[in-house]
Amino acid sequence: MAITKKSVDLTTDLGFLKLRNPVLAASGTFGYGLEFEPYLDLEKLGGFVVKGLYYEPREGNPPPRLVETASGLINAIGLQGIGVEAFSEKVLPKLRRLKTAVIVNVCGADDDEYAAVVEYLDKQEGIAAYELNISCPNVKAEGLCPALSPRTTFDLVKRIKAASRRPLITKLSPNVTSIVEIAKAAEEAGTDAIALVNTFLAMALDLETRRPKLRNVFGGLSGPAIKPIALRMVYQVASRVRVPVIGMGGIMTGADALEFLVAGAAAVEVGTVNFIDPDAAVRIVAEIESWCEAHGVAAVREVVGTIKVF
Amino acid sequence: MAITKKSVDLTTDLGFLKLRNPVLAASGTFGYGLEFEPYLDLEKLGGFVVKGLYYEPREGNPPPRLVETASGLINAIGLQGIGVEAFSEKVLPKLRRLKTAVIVNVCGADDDEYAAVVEYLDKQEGIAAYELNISCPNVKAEGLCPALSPRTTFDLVKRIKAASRRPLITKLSPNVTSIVEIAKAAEEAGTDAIALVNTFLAMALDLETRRPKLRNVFGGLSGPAIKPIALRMVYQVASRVRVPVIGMGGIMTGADALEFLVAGAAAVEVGTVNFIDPDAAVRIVAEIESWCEAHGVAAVREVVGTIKVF
Amino acid sequence: MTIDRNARLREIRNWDDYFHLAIDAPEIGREARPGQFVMVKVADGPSPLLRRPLSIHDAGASGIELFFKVAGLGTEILSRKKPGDPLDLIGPLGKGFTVTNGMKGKRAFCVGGGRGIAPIYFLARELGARGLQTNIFYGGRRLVDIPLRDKFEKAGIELLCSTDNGSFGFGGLVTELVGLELAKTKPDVLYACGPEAMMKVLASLAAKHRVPAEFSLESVMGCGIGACWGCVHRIKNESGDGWTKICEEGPVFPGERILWP
Amino acid sequence: MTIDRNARLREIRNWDDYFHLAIDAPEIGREARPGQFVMVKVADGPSPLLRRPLSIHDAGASGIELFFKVAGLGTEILSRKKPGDPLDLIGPLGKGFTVTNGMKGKRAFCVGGGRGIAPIYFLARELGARGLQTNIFYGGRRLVDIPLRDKFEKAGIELLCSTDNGSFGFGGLVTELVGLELAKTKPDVLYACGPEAMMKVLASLAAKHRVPAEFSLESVMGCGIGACWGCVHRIKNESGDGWTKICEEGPVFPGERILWP
Ligand SMILES: Cc1cc2nc3c(=O)[nH]c(=O)nc-3n(C[C@H](O)[C@H](O)[C@H](O)COP(=O)(O)OP(=O)(O)OC[C@H]3O[C@@H](n4cnc5c(N)ncnc54)[C@H](O)[C@@H]3O)c2cc1C
Ligand SMILES: Cc1cc2nc3c(=O)[nH]c(=O)nc-3n(C[C@H](O)[C@H](O)[C@H](O)COP(=O)(O)OP(=O)(O)OC[C@H]3O[C@@H](n4cnc5c(N)ncnc54)[C@H](O)[C@@H]3O)c2cc1C
Ligand SMILES: Cc1cc2nc3c(=O)[nH]c(=O)nc-3n(C[C@H](O)[C@H](O)[C@H](O)COP(=O)(O)O)c2cc1C
Ligand SMILES: Cc1cc2nc3c(=O)[nH]c(=O)nc-3n(C[C@H](O)[C@H](O)[C@H](O)COP(=O)(O)O)c2cc1C
Ligand code: FES
Ligand code: FES
Repeated sequence: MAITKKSVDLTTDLGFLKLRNPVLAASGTFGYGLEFEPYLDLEKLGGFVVKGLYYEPREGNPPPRLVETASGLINAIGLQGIGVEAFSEKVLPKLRRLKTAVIVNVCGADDDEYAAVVEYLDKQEGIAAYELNISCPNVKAEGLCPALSPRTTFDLVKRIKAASRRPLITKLSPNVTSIVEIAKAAEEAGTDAIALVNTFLAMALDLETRRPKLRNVFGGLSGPAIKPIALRMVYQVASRVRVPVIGMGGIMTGADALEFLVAGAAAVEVGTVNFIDPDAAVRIVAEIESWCEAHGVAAVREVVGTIKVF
Repeated sequence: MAITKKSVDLTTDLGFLKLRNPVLAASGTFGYGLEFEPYLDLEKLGGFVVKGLYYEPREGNPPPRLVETASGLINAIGLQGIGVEAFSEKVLPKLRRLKTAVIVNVCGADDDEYAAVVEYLDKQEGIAAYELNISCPNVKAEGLCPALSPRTTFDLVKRIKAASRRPLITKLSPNVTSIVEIAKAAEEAGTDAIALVNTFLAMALDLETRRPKLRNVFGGLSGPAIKPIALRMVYQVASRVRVPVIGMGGIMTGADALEFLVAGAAAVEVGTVNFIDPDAAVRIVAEIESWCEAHGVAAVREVVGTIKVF
Repeated sequence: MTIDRNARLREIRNWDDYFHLAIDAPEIGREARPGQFVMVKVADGPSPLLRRPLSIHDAGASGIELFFKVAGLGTEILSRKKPGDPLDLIGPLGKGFTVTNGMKGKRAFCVGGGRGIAPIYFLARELGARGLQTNIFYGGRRLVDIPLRDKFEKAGIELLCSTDNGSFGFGGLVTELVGLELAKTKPDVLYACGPEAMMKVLASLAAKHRVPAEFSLESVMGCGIGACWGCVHRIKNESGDGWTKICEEGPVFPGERILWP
Repeated sequence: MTIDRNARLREIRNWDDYFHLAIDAPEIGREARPGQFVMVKVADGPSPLLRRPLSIHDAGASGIELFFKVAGLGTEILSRKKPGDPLDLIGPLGKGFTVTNGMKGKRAFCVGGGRGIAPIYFLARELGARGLQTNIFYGGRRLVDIPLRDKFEKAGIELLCSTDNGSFGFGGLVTELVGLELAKTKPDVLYACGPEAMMKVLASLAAKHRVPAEFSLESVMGCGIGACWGCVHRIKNESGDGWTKICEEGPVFPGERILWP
């Protein structure tokens, strides 16, 4: 009898959405997906979240928009984007043919705009879920966003959930005193899942010119530097809410991703690493698979939330 | 005529305290100062803040207490220490003879203990100021500490300021939604200065055992990884309060320190870097001096708050 | 566009802070066009985190060459690589200079300022091969800033050099030298790469003399593949003046479409 | 205790994952006592951030030797250093094994498990020089885990080796081998360094046979100089059983003071 390589079951069920595997590419770091077609097979991903979308096209912030820091990246893109109309007409038709979950990151300058985006997109096919981006630090002054207060989180999530025909993932900001409180507000308001973390409000200075290195002064910190804080928040939230948690922040390897799963995330998103290795997301899927194989784990979902706290 | 090297004036006046230069060693990273005597001249520092002191001796947390992360260090020492009595009898007499500012980092399990520490230390000589540590994330469950709310900050600062005969520096936590709100509460309560940031609540997992790498589960993240967030907070606070701000978080070089000064800090503390290079604090003083010299800056205080925001 | 994780450093040379790398990377070498670039991974760990964009200085069947000036940590690490060391490259990326077959017999001015000479060498070779006449301008602050003089000479490409301090060639800015030549000869096209200030002056010179011109822009790049929206520059499009990703639509743009800051 | 930023790697050897470094560091070399350690800076940048503690494997007027097993990123980077490379060391740190002049003619058992052999070599040389009789035990999982056999032999130091899998010497745990020898000969003192599980068994063996024993403990170290309170272990003190900094009061402690987890 031939020895057959035991294959690992990587499927991930968020309840409202079944994924081929638990690895999604994170919003704003994966373009509209198509940019990555030369480098990887999009259908090998669990799915991807497209760049944050406002109703209207948006200019974004003036450059410089990026600055590297120790093990991190600060960005102040400011959600430059093409708007729902161009997205639906030019991009979505190309995404629709892909056998992978396409999630749209929904933005708004105010609650009405969020609602308008969802209303417009609800009429389009080929979207697996919305990720409500209530946490972008790069748009309003000094990082202000709905995810900073349980009240504004609750109100917005409630309104969008009621307005939309699709599952709703609410993406939280780490720039808060109690991430659990915000997560609970989103849960109470009816979100189907919680994604965290978005970037940390940060800045960098050029000593010679004494000016901020980002034209926008403030930006959002991502990458390996933030992983220990992100992992802490994912663990705190996952052990306190019933809806699935999608964890992210500094994931570079399959081992990093597995740590988030062990801490309680049902799935993960990978962001900054896509810039460094455009094929990173599929590598991470493969690394998760190998680890499971090597550790006799038949299905990756068995790992979720298995953290042992002494 | 001989060309004389122009010497830079590094003196730093916090109002309530004059320092030889703007570089202090940060609490918990410099022991009681004496540990560093083999490696540097303590009198070349602006001063140092001794390890957090409770009224009674404290056990601290069980090990492992430290874990390295990308450009960062998570610690969960849990404020092990010898208590005010042993400090006053065994350590302070040795510190008293030093011509440098000795600042005591004051801790408490509750408001009464903070008050008791200050009351006891008020009777001792040789202390330049108190640094009220209302922000240690390693003591109570999941990082709870007074600095997480403006109310508890205000109450505690007010009480300790009234109880103490010495200048009071209040050390804030970065684990909050609005650092400015907390800083203002401390200012209103009468603090003489604000120090920030303490460490970020974080965790790390060992994938093989699926256990937290720290026995305490949570710990505080310090080091270069946090610098961009710390710098942002220092800038936000310095531009909003009138009392002097002492900035810290990931400072490794004179250039890092100068960035905090440019962002508005009147002085800086250096922490984790002391572990890597026990003589780092004096190196940083020298690097600040050289930079000032090279840039025609006659007095380092001229640099403070000179950030240009487009 | 490939990720070549098996690229290998064949040779490294340097003049002062300027480094020249010859790299075995056949697939990228075969595809590359002048003005395109590669994203180079400089370290395995997270420090520095991002890849670094470098123009393709020359290319052929066996691989590519790079030419760079040490600017910071990333290029410093790269400068310490040894022959035989593995390299991890993505490329060729972006759209290069417009070079078409119909240009035979025409005259091109090519201007490289400092490290901006990097893509000009490949371009000059290509233009020569296509039968254009070229005037190549190479400017630097001091003599040490124009180290590739010999290399051009060996390739039989004539140079017009300038140094700001007059230590070699024309004394003054390279833009002044180009201005003088423009007054004498009107080329059919002008290509340039270098500091933005230099290119801005060249753009207005070219406009004044009604010479179509192309410029290779620089910007901090997060990804090089159009995914991060970090590398934008103001470019005139059909739809107005937007922030345009230079890694994808550039880094080379026609002068008249560039809005200089 | 000095920071030696001018230390220099003289020689590097390896067997599999085990590395031996000879380092020019005269000041540290002259001061060092067996059981002390150095904090080694492995990288210039922030990755990895902290120094790594390594026992002094041997020392003399010209410098020190280190012996380590690659365990992760830090030791991996260290293993790639080349002769001539600069090193940045702090040391000698901590309190070593107790070795006094009055011990002449006495018998010592020294036990090294795996990489724990590192300080045992220096100790064995020192004990020999002071006229003690020594039985040196060297245990590893497999033959490849006891690579220093030749080195001891060349120094004229006899070894009792064990491998868990029986591929060389005694087949079984080194603690079993020590137990058998203890049944035959009672030494005046026992010293050990190795995995905590090994030392724990040795501590109870030593107690049973009423042999005074010293153990070199390990712990994650933030600073190595007593400043971070990271490296604590439960140790009995006059004032009770406290968390004690092993970098400062240790890493070597008498068996009866150690509270094993
Ligand atoms: C398409 C493209 C092609 C390039 N080709 C070459 C080339 O062939 N030869 C060459 O020497 N250089 C070239 N550059 C510039 C080169 O990418 C930067 O010098 C390099 O990334 C700096 O990295 P570093 O880590 O050494 O310095 P860092 O420490 O990252 O930066 C040093 C200084 O350079 C600035 N800087 C960083 N990245 C860039 C950037 N991408 N563009 C402009 N300034 C930057 C920083 O703000 C800082 O002031 C090119 C840039 C682009 C966008
Ligand atoms: C006083 C002292 C002397 C030592 N002497 C030697 C020696 O002579 N030879 C030798 O090979 N090793 C020695 N060690 C252990 C050595 O310090 C670690 O193996 C090394 O720090 C691991 O660093 P790394 O970056 O390679 O691995 P990391 O990636 O940091 O860690 C790899 C694994 O080792 C664990 N680890 C990390 N640091 C330590 C530590 N200090 N002690 C125990 N486990 C650790 C980690 O938790 C992780 O599981 C000594 C340790 C101490 C405290
Ligand atoms: C350049 C850039 C752009 C981003 N844009 C968005 C966005 O449009 N919407 C969003 O919700 N998050 C955005 N993010 C945040 C990421 O999706 C992710 O939450 C964050 O980067 C942390 O993950 P990482 O450390 O793996 O990058 C962006 C991040 C980066 C680096
Ligand atoms: C091991 C360790 C122990 C610390 N102990 C204290 C303490 O007792 N009191 C305190 O206010 N801060 C303490 N801190 C926080 C530092 O003083 C400082 O705020 C923080 O480390 C950020 O600075 P850095 O990045 O330069 O280390 C400690 C930090 C570390 C790493
Ligand atoms: S560099 Fe990322 S979009 Fe151009
Ligand atoms: S390693 Fe820092 S106190 Fe021991």
